Amino acid sequence: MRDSTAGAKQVLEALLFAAEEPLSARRIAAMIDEATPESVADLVRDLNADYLREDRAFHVQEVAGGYRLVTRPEFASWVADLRASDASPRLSQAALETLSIVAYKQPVTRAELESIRGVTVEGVLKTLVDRELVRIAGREEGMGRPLLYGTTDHFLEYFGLPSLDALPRPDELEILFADRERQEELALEEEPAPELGGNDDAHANGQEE
Amino acid sequence: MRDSTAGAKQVLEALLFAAEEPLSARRIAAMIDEATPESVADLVRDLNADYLREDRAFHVQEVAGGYRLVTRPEFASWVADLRASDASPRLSQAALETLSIVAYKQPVTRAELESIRGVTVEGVLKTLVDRELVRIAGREEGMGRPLLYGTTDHFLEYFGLPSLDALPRPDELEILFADRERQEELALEEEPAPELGGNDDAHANGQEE
Amino acid sequence: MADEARPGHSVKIEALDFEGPLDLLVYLVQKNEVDIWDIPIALITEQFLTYLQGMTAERLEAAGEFLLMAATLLRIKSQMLLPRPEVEEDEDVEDPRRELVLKILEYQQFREIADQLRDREAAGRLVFSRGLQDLEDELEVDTGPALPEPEERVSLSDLLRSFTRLMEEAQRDRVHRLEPLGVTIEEKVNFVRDRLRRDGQTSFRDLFVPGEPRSHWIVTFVALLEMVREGEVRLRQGERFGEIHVYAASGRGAGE
Repeated sequence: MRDSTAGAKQVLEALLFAAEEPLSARRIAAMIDEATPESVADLVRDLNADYLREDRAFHVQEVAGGYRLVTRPEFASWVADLRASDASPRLSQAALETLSIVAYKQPVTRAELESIRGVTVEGVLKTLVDRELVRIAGREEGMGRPLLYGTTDHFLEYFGLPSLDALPRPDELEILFADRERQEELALEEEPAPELGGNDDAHANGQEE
Repeated sequence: MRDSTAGAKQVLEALLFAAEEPLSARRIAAMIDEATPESVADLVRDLNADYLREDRAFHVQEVAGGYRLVTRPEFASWVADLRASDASPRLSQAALETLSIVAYKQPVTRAELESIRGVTVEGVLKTLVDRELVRIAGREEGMGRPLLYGTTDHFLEYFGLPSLDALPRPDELEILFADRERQEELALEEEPAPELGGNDDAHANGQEE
Repeated sequence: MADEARPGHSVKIEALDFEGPLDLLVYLVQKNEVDIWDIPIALITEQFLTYLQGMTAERLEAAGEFLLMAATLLRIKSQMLLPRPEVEEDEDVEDPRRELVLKILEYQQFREIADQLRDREAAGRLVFSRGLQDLEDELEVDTGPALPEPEERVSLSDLLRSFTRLMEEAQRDRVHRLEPLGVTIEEKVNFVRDRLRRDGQTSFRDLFVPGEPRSHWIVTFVALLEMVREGEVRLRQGERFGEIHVYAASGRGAGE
């Protein structure tokens, strides 16, 4: 009896740890054999008592949707440091597209970028310059002498490229990144059809999920 | 003194708990006043000893040059239910073979991969790049300047490896990893069969029949 | 090696069930329990060809690498049959099988590593890192100001993938993208009006003429937004993600 409780508490902990959203008592009870929605509340209390006694840096919090694990408030400043030292926000799809065109067409004018993307790129371009991925690379000769844009050294660093020259050429892009359908065809070719049998034990088991 | 150590361990726990990716000892040390990269390893060991003693459902794993908290394998069946959505399909035999060669020979060209596997690897390579297990690592000098491939940090994470050094080494045949010439020399030394002559002057014991 | 487990009895195996010619060779060497440094080339060649013969013509097309290896094996076999030339004192004579043996060994070694990686992959699937929850919220409890949600880095493949997608789209559209738009919002407003006058309503999708440059679509879209803003048209959607219908706000189709 004792053991089974310990087991349930551990499973509860594993679930709370790995969950991507708060877990309701009902949902938890459905996943743990020996638990009921009522007993889950007890298990949570037990778990929190453990955490307190053992000076753990986190505890179970009850929120609208159920229970979740969070760090204790006293560690907030460290967690905030951690967040701050994390990578800056992910580039948007728009930024990514614009950046890819700059990389391949540089030096390139804003007008050219806009004509390729079919939308204005002013804001995106500013973001990219702010994040030091794109720089002003000069001015085009001729009418209006518009600014030209190119990539920075930080761009190379960011994407782990030794040099601009390591960007795949169009034919190489085709092979590595061409669209899904074709890729799936290739993936199918890679994997022998199951009814033909694998070429060894592990292979046969390894293919399917 | 005692307190300060306890404090550092707790902060470490809070950081590991809140992190979204493995944290290197350096990064951790930068965030904890009383820690150095060296002492972080001790703190991690302490923390893992706590977890073991207290039957926690998770522990610290050393992976991809850093530390992260993961659930213990014995809870997999429960947690897998929760996380079913993010299970990527297992790698095919072709993908695993190609990946092993990339891992050991990196930076490596596609031609080299194909010569070792004896088949084209175009589709597999695409899958591996798509899954962020393989990256473009530059270009080889010389004819055609083909792209070079290497493994990513995600490769280490995916296979639970602390670093490339931790890659499994096959016990026999290790010599074959040496560069071509040395490979041949060594292979020659090993050859028991007298009729297998070498093309190397240093081993001018070619067969006469 | 788990080669004994090949399902040789119930199902006919052919070359393409192997990862490649080297995989097949490793299998044959092991099955026959021969010394890798003294491969009976005639026997192995014969067996190798048997696997190729089992294949239908269409699958044979996919088997270029196997055919190439078959050619190599046959060449080695014939070299082995040739009488050895008299060898001078210092001269080395290479065993015709040597290069192939080294290749097999190298391949075999990587296969062993692949097996180990597979085990690690399986083990990795048993552990889970912490689920990513709403972290801003977690911090808000104490620090007040919400921090930007940290997000993962964009990888080079993300970048290259989006470029490839762009270029693919461009190719599909066959657009002369460097030319000016060539259409004004007014023209597109009139186009939508004409359509509504004629049909009373239209589906959103039908307003985008296939084959038209993407830039024209954008103008159509802007025109439509303009008309919605002016109260000239109304948009309706039967169900989420369903088809969107466009009605003239005061026209025949609007009332239903």
